[in-house]
Amino acid sequence: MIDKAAVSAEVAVADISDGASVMIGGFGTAGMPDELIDALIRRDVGDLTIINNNAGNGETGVAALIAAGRVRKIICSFPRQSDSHHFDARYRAGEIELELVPQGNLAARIHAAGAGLGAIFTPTGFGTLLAQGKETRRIDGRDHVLEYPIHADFALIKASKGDRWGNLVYRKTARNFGPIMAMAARTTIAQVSELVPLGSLDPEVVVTPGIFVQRVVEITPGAAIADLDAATA
Amino acid sequence: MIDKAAVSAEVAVADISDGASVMIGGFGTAGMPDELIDALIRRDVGDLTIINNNAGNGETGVAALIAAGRVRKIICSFPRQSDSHHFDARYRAGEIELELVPQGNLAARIHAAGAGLGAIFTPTGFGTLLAQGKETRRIDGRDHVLEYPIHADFALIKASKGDRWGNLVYRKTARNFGPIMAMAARTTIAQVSELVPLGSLDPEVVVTPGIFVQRVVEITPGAAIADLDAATA
Amino acid sequence: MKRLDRDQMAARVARDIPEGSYVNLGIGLPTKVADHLPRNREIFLQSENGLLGMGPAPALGEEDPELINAGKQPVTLLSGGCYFHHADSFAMMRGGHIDICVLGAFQVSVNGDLANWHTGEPDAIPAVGGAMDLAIGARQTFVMMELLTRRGQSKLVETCTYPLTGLACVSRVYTDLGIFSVGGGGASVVELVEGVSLDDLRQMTGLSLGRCGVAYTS
Amino acid sequence: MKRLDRDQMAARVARDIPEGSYVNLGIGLPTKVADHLPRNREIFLQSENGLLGMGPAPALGEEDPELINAGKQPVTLLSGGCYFHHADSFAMMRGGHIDICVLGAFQVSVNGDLANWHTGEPDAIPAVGGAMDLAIGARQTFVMMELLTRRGQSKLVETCTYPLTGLACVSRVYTDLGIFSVGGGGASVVELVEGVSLDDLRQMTGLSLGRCGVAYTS
Repeated sequence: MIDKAAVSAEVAVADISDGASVMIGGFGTAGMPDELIDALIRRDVGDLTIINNNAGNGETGVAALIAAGRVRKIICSFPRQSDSHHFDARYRAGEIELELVPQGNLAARIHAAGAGLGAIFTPTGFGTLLAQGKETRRIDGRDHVLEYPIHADFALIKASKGDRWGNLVYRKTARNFGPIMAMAARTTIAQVSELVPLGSLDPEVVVTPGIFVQRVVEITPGAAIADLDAATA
Repeated sequence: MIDKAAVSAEVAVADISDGASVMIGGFGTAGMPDELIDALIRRDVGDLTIINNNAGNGETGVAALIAAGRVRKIICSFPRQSDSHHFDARYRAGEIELELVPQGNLAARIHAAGAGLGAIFTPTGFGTLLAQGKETRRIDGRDHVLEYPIHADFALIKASKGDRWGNLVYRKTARNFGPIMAMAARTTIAQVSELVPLGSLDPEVVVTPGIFVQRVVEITPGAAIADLDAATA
Repeated sequence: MKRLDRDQMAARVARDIPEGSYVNLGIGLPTKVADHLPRNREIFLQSENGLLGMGPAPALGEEDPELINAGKQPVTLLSGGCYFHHADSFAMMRGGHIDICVLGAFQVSVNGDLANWHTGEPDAIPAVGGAMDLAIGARQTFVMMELLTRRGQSKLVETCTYPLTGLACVSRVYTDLGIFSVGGGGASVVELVEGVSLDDLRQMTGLSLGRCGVAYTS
Repeated sequence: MKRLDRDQMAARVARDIPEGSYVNLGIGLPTKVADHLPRNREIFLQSENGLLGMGPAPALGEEDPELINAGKQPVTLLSGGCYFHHADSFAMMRGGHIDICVLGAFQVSVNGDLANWHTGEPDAIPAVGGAMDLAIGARQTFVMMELLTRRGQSKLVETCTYPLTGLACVSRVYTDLGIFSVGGGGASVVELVEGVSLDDLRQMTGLSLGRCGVAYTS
């Protein structure tokens, strides 16, 4: 019997090691897999490359990972925000590398990785600083930039429900990068608010088929504090 | 108020004219929008370029369109089948042009059109007859072929349910090419087995958002014969 | 000199959005346009973080942290709206499915180049978000901005000096002092704000502005 | 000479598919493998027309024309299976998410080139379907075929003479007369069918076959 359910966030992230590339779902805090990130922070690994839309908000999630000094490089579209002080400080201190990618190219490059494409010609960014040094081509009267897929060793994502085969459904705009990151990472770890019995997800409404998910860990909303207490006890 | 519902298949296809490129959903007969195709056949238009996975099965759908002599060119992955005699005859007579595309490249090229990409490097087909004369490139140790998007003037697809904003859900493997063809055509016409009131489709389970659909026509299963009688009366 | 305030500008943009349009409203000033769309016109607002059919802000206490817009503010979903993932969302944009995108700007050039993501200051931390995708993806890109900086410099310019977001992508510029069409060979005044003359605009911008209409913004 | 029949071949392939594998079974002979997968092993069958978790053929009278496999035969969906569209389906394939793909073949070369879509006859109407995507997409591509043509020619060859489906994509070839590994410098016999010697295979194929094991197929 195949059971992708991990007993805890700790166990789920136990093989993420120094230097890994890690996609982290979420747009702002919606869809951010906070408990998986917390578990990653409790592991003593650094030198990570993080792929996320932002570079952390406030004190939790990606911001906490950056604050803990675990991130060597971040690939994102929108690092600077009113509450991105942890990133800002590390970036200004030259302690973190930034690869800035237009949000749609970020999505397309992640999707290309998941779909096994070698590269894509995208019109976004042509003629801008973010296309400097990149190959360009005029196709059908429109200028394009050649962009390469973004793969990752791991993806940490958050879904609403999941089953033991790794099928996932999401909730509202927390869906965002989850489905495409799941496709692009070698190992995808999903925290779900509810682990449901196999067969309870309607086959027509599964958003992420289990083939893209290697581990599922149930994190009941509100249980995070208890989980943290247990881990530090 | 925006109401994309068309009163009949005839009305829905009324502006498809000579020389149009028309994507037609379906894999075999599953998801084939038979009644829209029948309505197209009843219009006196020819010289069509058809994009479909197959080149017609038996006597209905794409096969009927070919039999009626309306198709100048077909872009597909799997024309030759046990029941593709209408295509076979026209092809052997030199009356129909064939662009043969590996099925996954067909899907990826249609998707690329819908997503506004200029071209994609795909590994499929490298070193084969179907890549002859095409640009190739070795990327990250893997050989790729440069393939261009496939756009179309129209897409005719079949969905299970739709609403007046054009939101669609599909049924089982009848989904196949529908969602990506809807994205790639300038005008997408969906026949749905049931036109449902706005708001009755769960926003989490809509497969094709209405933005990709311009017209919806309700074809209740079993009503096709009555429809035909009315049209010829 | 009389200027349109931000709500008047938003109302003016809203007037030009036909029923049935698929529209993306950028972060900041353009967000205001939503408040001025007439209730009897069905217009589809897309937010690039994965929703179509965006409704107004929720009532106090009804906010859902998992139902937000691109500016990360709580929103609602209209009946008939739906959710999708980021690749599909930007496919809508890049694939030309969005009719109108309304963006803020630092500068717009007479040929429609847009600069709205980076001040170019060497110590600024750059952040682009979806700006570049939005700028070049929509069938029409409208810019909504005050015509002059606080120092009185025109933001409608011959050539952008700030780093570009997209080339030749803007078609229309809505400002507090007039409405301009750009691209296709130069900038023209489409509409004057009452009390502001064409000569005033030529002087303020330093541009040899053409004129397409005689209408006044009300 | 004793040969494995088609069911024995299918059973032998089935034995090499570990629990938890994502597997695509090509049209024709490979479809038979499904009947031999042990019930107590959870294996995920994908069909490229948009389903994962494919179950056995439905009972007579229970067929659903909208629930078919790539061969357009009626199938069922297991509890826990799901549907998706064609781009997602081939993303699974091309993106390396499918562990094992089992295909039929006209010819396989010692370096793993596959020819299975076109006889090369000038008057044949070509049809490729998903063959090229499947051949190069899966992490491992197995071929399942009779070793010899009806005329007694080996289908395991030094160099394919039929038009290629994919280059260096096959890792293992299951035949009625032996199991071969190909690629990475040449072909080797992995397993002999009882009553067939390595020399027999060398003679039948005309290839200088290496030998990786001494096992016999039962």
